[in-house]
Amino acid sequence: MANDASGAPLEMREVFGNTLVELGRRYPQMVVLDADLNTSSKALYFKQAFPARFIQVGIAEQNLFGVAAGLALTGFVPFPSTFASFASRRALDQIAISICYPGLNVKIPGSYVGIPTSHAGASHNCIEDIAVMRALPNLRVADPGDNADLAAVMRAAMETEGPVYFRVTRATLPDLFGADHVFQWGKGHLVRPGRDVTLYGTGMMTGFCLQAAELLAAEGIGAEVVHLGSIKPLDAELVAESAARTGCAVTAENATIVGGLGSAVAEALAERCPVPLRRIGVRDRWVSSGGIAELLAHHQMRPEDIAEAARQAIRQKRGS
Amino acid sequence: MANDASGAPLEMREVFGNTLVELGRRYPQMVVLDADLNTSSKALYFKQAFPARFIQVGIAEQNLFGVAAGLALTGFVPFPSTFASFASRRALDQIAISICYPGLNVKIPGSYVGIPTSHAGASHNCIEDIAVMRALPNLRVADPGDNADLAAVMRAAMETEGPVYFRVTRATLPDLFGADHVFQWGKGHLVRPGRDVTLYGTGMMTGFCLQAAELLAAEGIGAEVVHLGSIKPLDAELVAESAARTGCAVTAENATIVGGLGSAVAEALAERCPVPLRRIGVRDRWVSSGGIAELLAHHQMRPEDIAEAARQAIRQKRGS
Amino acid sequence: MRLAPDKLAELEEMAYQIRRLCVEMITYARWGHIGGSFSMAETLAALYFQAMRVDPARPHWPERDRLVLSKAHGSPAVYAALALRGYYPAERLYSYCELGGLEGHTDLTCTPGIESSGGPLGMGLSIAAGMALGLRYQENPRARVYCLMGDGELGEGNIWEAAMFASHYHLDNLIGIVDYNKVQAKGFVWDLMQIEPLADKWRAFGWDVLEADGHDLEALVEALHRARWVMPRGKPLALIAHTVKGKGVEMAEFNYHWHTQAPEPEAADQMLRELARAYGRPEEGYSRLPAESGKEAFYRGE
Amino acid sequence: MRLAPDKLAELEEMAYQIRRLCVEMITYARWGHIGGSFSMAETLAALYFQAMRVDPARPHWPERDRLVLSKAHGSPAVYAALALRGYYPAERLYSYCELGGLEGHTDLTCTPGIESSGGPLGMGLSIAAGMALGLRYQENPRARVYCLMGDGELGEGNIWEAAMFASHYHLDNLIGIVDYNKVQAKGFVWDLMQIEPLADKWRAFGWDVLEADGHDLEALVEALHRARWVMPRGKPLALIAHTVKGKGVEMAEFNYHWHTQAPEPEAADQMLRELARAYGRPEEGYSRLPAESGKEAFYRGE
Ligand SMILES: Cc1ncc(C[n+]2csc(CCOP(=O)(O)OP(=O)(O)O)c2C)c(N)n1
Ligand SMILES: Cc1ncc(C[n+]2csc(CCOP(=O)(O)OP(=O)(O)O)c2C)c(N)n1
Ligand SMILES: [Mg+2]
Ligand SMILES: [Mg+2]
Repeated sequence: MANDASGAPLEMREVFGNTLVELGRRYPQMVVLDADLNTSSKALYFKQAFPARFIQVGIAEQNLFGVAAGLALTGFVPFPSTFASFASRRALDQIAISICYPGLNVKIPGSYVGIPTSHAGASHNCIEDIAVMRALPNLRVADPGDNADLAAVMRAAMETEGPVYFRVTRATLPDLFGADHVFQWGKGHLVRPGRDVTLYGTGMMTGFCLQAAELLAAEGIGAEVVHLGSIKPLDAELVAESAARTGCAVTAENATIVGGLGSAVAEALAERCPVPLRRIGVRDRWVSSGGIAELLAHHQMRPEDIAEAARQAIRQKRGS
Repeated sequence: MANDASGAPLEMREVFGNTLVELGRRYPQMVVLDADLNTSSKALYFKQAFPARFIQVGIAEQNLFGVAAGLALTGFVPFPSTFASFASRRALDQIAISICYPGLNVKIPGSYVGIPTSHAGASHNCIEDIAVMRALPNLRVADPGDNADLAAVMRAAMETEGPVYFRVTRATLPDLFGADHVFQWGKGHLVRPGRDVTLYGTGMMTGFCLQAAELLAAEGIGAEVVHLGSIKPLDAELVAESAARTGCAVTAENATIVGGLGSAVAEALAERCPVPLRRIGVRDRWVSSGGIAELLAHHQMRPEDIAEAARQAIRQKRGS
Repeated sequence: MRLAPDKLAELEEMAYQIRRLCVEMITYARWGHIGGSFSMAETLAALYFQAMRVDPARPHWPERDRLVLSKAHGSPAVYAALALRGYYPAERLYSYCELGGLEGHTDLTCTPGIESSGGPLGMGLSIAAGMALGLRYQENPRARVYCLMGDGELGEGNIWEAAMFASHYHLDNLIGIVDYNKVQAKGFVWDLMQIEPLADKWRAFGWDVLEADGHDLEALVEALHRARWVMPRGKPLALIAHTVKGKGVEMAEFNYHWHTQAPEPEAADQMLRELARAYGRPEEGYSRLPAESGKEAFYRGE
Repeated sequence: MRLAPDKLAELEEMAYQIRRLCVEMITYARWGHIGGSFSMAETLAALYFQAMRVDPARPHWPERDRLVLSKAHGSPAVYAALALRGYYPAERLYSYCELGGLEGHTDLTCTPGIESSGGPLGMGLSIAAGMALGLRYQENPRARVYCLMGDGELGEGNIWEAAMFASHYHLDNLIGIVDYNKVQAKGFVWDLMQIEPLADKWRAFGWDVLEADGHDLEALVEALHRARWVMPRGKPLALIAHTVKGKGVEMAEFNYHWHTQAPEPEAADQMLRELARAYGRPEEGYSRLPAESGKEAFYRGE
């Protein structure tokens, strides 16, 4: 599932496509809608496996989500699939009022999120979807951290009644979890214990947090890493528990730091356990075109940037 | 300006309409666009004063903002006017990419925000615009606290190069500021000093914070009230300064507490001065139809709810 | 398709009652859209009491016809029609816009017979098209999906996305109805945003088109009959119902001031009496005091 | 309107150079849209080297004509045309998709001659209509606004909102051009979302319509001449340019696989040679090594 025939890890979108097929086999009421992007998103695989349950709507995202609402109202479980930018921005009113307000059973993948979309530039390198989607009542939001997590999120989405938004990064991520990994809404995962600082990651950034923890370990700093794949609901308890232990924290997300995971964690900490916090992510700027490594450096989102933020948070904790 | 002929305070939208006219007189390059709501928003007054500079686009919000972008690119300063719901949700892609990404000089009023829109229900009682707009790079966001503040925000918007979003509440608010009031981007206002807790308000909720401070004063609790009309940029310095003095805080906004002012303050505090914080606003639910008082009670957004949150924050500060 | 005289009388009575109840509920709630509710009265009478196969006892009956109210601000008229049709007691109409009552714009989660949630214009046709496609997948050949749209609403691009989709998928179980009342929120459609040539637009988007006088019950019933039984040949159908905004009460007719304006009790009284006279019914005025919740000082004006 | 033979030769050369440079920059950047760039080559040659009044030395000249590239993924072809027209040296094309270089989708803030920022489809016609209205307000009767749209892009409702607006405001200084290359991202337009009858759609939205072979330079120049000088009579005009996606390189023609696919250097070499042969130019292959930034392991595939 998470690897190809040769054992090499799969790109996340491959897992997305494969898991659509897996779920399609299990759930006959599942349908996939596409707005002219299926070979990019890999919704293609579902189209090939279940041509009769694949609906092409062309380049019309508002209609994509409206039709999904109508299908949900006749008993189907639609996955209206497009790039995250066009879900969260082009069709927000439809998602909000046609789908989330009545709580319809629609599962919304947001493909091509953040930095790894790279060359396409600001319009496609979607950074605001976490903030935007999080603001909608009734909607669950997830950013899976590896292939196993993505498959688990999709299974959970299918088993959960009501609307779900989940992110699919156009990248090949290192494995964090095994094949037996379970995803639960509102549950975070402690992936590395530590006592000096907590690094909360979501999506592809959890892997970077682990790398940052290695860098910090070399300096004798113990960084705890918590993966928050379920952004909404958030595991506020685990967030507070860990922060209570470590006394300071960093968040890392492949998205703008305004309103996203960093804010969700800041909200939770302020209510339960206020500690110094630094947020890593896109610092409120449009992400123009560029190579991925280049962009990660430019936006200070590399493991070393997380490590540096951790050092700052620790300094603040120590009051120096 | 802030009062009608008989001296009674004006509804905020009246001030919006009047200030459009005032600015229209001063700035010949200003144009107002409407999507079939001018008698509600009171953009009507500009239409009456400058019919040739008023552009009706009908019920088509995507086009409203696209046309505004085109007008900005030919040197005009457009105010594309519609309800906040349809700006922040229906036309988000256009606002983001056609306007904010290139930083065009467009001033976006969001009318009919939050609870006072009351009867119209979830689709119109806009609660997510602060979170959504805050997530867009290059965009300034303001929620004025009274009539003088609204007029000042609009003047500042006109004097600031680049895109601006500001909220207009459909309500008559008590005066907080005098006619000589000045609005500055990134500047908050200490409207009442106190030393036990800080109440950060924005928009119509600053008035409620002052009422809450009265309630608390009766119990011997000194509540400092800070008005944050400029939500983005935020006066992080003043936020931290006040919190450092009082040691705990409450935010209050006429919007969802997910991603909005409360999160902006939580972000700032976590970075500069982590203290216990409670957030007052819509608690992540759609706001269905109802009377205003009824809805404020239902969503626990009254002065007494702010006061109760303050008590909780103080208890948390004291560790009890 | 000729209507029996007593059926025609029934439909007329329903159109009258819909208007009467709209005045009642909007006045009581102190909020609501009179003009666009009145213009649909005959259309809704023809739909709920003649054309549509629905069963109030089984609002979720899979084979039922669906009505998606895309112009969701016209909710009072639909709420009234549903009450008249027996979905719930008419008393419930007085909960319009109250917390926990009938929502200002349609909400499918809390009112039996309401098939979609709305408020923002331009979204309904996509939802209806999704339903029509879903019904076809379910091999449910009898059910029809009706979608009621405003004329000003046709300015929304979402409508034309849905229109293209519906014809691409040959959704001939979908019937779009345009309540062509010539007025939108703040003026005439031709002033604010011209939608003519309207029939050409639908045809160019692959739809069949019928036009009818939307206040002539016989014409409507005939058109709805053709739309359901004669015309479906691989294309969706648009019925352009030519109507008068505010139809039935002189001061509201073609008058955008009554697009969204709750009558004061005196105006409501006048409206109800004028309606009764026009329909040859015993005059009855407005008697309730408007709901408390509407009276807050906080909230003033139109 | 007859083209002098040397002018025709110049335009042909420009169409050739646009294609050649597109291959160069897309291959070097390892990203970009070949198919929709090639299909516009003649249109852009006719616009920038014949129809449009622009001055590379004064990119903000108020009286200039504007081109809004609504299908902003076609940026390589426009970047190439602007370089050829003298806005900046051709060497800059190799910064395509690099941080600080030419943006993957057009961005007006960093490239002279680019008039709008884009990426999401369906937005350009509104921007162009806003410009056309602005120019009219400024009593700038000479400037024209051209808007280049994709055929798949016409599925976006925003286009039809803008179309309605432009005719409502009689924007006859606005010329919409549809690059009707019959293919969108993942297949043929008629399979994915039928847009026919296309001329009827524009007419029903109040536009005049011209159709032309979008690879026939004489036909294009003639149509653009008529669009500018003969037809403007209170209506905007849509020029439907019938084109072939990927036109000029056999493996890409009508082939959606080349919608968004950067050629490997070998394929680029083949493409450049095929183009040179077709245009009767000396064969020249692809010589640069693709940019480092494109090679990261992180980012693989199409
Ligand atoms: C997207 C959106 N924009 C604006 C509004 C505000 N609005 C409500 S009704 C209305 C006018 C509708 O006119 P029309 O479609 O002609 O309806 P009718 O005449 O039948 O009332 C407007 C602009 C809205 N509800 N949704
Ligand atoms: C709103 C939006 N949806 C989807 C995309 C992704 N996308 C980019 S190009 C394209 C296909 C465009 O097809 P067409 O308009 O025919 O352009 P052309 O054939 O000229 O390349 C798609 C779906 C996008 N850029 N914007
Ligand atoms: Mg109307
Ligand atoms: Mg195409």
